[in-house]
Amino acid sequence: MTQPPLESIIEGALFAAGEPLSVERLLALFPETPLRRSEVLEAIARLRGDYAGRGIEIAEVAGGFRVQVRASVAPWVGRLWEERAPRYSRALLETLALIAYRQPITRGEIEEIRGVAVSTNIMRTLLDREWVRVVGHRELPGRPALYATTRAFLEYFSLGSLDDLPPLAELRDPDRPLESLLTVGEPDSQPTDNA
Amino acid sequence: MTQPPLESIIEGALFAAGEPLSVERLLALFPETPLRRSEVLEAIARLRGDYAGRGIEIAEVAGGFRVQVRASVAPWVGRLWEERAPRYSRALLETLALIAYRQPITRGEIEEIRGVAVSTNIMRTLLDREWVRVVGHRELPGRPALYATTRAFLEYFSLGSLDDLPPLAELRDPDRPLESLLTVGEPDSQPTDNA
Amino acid sequence: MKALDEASDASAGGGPVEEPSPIARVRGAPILSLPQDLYIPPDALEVFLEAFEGPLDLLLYLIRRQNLDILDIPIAEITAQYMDYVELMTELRLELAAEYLVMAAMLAEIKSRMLLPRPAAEGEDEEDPRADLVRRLLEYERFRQAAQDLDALPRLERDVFPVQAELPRGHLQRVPPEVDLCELLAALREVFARAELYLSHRVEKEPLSVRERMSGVLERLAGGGFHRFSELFEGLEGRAGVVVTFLAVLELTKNAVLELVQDGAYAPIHVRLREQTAEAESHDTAAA
Repeated sequence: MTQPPLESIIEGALFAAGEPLSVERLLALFPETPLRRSEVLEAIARLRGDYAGRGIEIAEVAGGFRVQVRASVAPWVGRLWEERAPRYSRALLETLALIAYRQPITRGEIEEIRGVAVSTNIMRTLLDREWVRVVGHRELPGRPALYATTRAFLEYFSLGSLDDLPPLAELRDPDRPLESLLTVGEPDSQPTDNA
Repeated sequence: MTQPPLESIIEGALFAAGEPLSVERLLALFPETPLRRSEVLEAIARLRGDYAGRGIEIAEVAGGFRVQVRASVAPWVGRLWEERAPRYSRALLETLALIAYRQPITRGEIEEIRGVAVSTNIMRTLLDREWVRVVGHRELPGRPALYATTRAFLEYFSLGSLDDLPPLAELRDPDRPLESLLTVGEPDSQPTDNA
Repeated sequence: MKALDEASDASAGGGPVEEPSPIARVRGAPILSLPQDLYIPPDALEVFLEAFEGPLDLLLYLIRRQNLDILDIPIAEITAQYMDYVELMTELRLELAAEYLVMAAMLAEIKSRMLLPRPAAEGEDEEDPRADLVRRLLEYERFRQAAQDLDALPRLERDVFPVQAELPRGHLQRVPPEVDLCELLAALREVFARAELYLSHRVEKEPLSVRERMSGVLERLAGGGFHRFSELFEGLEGRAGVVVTFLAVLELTKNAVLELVQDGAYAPIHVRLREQTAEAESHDTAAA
């Protein structure tokens, strides 16, 4: 069997995979004729060029490559499905945000920051969707579970890695400790350092 | 929002649908600007031309149009799933072991010893793998099948015969490491007593 | 009105056309924003109050609504407003999380400490009684924002649709998993550990060769019909082999799998599978 062009095979694999494919998994498709990473990356770059101006594009997500519908046509394509995408409650999103930004974190720590109990239902939904998993236990009484986000979380929210999360808002003035801001009632009395 | 080219939207829809799309379903994506069937069919024909000689193709099937991996690249793409052979479940291994040691045995008898139901899936996997076969039926209500191991089973596990399996009494001794029970199959390593 | 919008569910649906999601509906009419004062139509109020994600969320709402400086909260005023809401929630019999009452107690405590005169000498070191609360509010606010940002990310099912393509049949070569003999034995050991008593009486001494032969005998008889008993024995196997076969046949007969038939004294013994012939034949042809 003569081997079709590298690009065609990679295109077929990206279409059929059903999940983002890493360069490693693509390399594994060619056990007889070992390729270099750069050859795979170049083939993907050529495919990207081919798709320019078309209805699809190649996105880099969760440590791999995924072919997806281009955002400009997505609103029309979304009409294919009758039921709307699930909406998630603020409680769930806040819990998920805390796990994403503060992982690994216990449920107790989440509750402390949110100032309210986290329902078991929320944790179950997050675990069921496989956005979150238990990665260990804190050595405290009761050995509470430590939660962290998963690859499926990155995939779902189209993130390349956790570094791609939107930056967390900074505290008002990170250079000055809160205590100094709170010297009672005299916010204007700060020494100004104009010469 | 300005509407992208018809072809791009149809491309995105066909590629994302995950099932064959009829012309009617494609027409339903454009409620504001009603199209003629022929316009949709022409767009699909142009897309087919665009993908000639690539890794995927648009096939016409009973329910409409569907995207599939081109046969010429399928052998490579199929390897995506090769490496990810899952491990057999504990339930399957227990079932297989009981068939080996207690053959011929019915599914009901296996369930009785294991104390849990044996799924049809497990029996099918063992039969598919040709490690197990039906050798008869017990004359009981329902005529349950009697299962036994096959020659392929012996070959896979490098056993000359079932007698090469460690006797149950030894197996049941939890202090004996399993490896030590498997010295069979190397009859040449016996100390010879010629001077 | 920014704070009010934040207090409503932050998630915005996708799709080409999307109206701002109403906070509540009163007799079918959507309420998109809330009145400034405390008077809210009763139906909507319940929805509004339920939308708070706990005491910190409610406090942030009160502070933002009045454009107060979070770093210099007028604690007496905020405490009074907070208590108004908590009482409302109680009156409406909303499920009031214990955290709301804990916060009420904390606010009251801060208020009382603020009223105490500060000893002049220690003034420098004394921490503002509100400091801890402010820290918590600021920290919570960051993650409340982060949750909104997360919700705005392009999301599978809603904004992002990956492609899917079928693989033509016959190319899915699933390599079956490897099994080590030790794994098999370990599994069996597990069964025994569970069924200890049951097995110790029944399985102990049975040689596996008999079990194997039982399978072999069944295989030979699988075609149906009668077979000569003597044909089951192969002279080449020697005495041990004959004994094994004999035991296998006895065991199968005892289990009512085999039937032994002899027409008269000293006549040849015949063996067959115990199943109604007709049924057996149909079964065999089906299997063939």
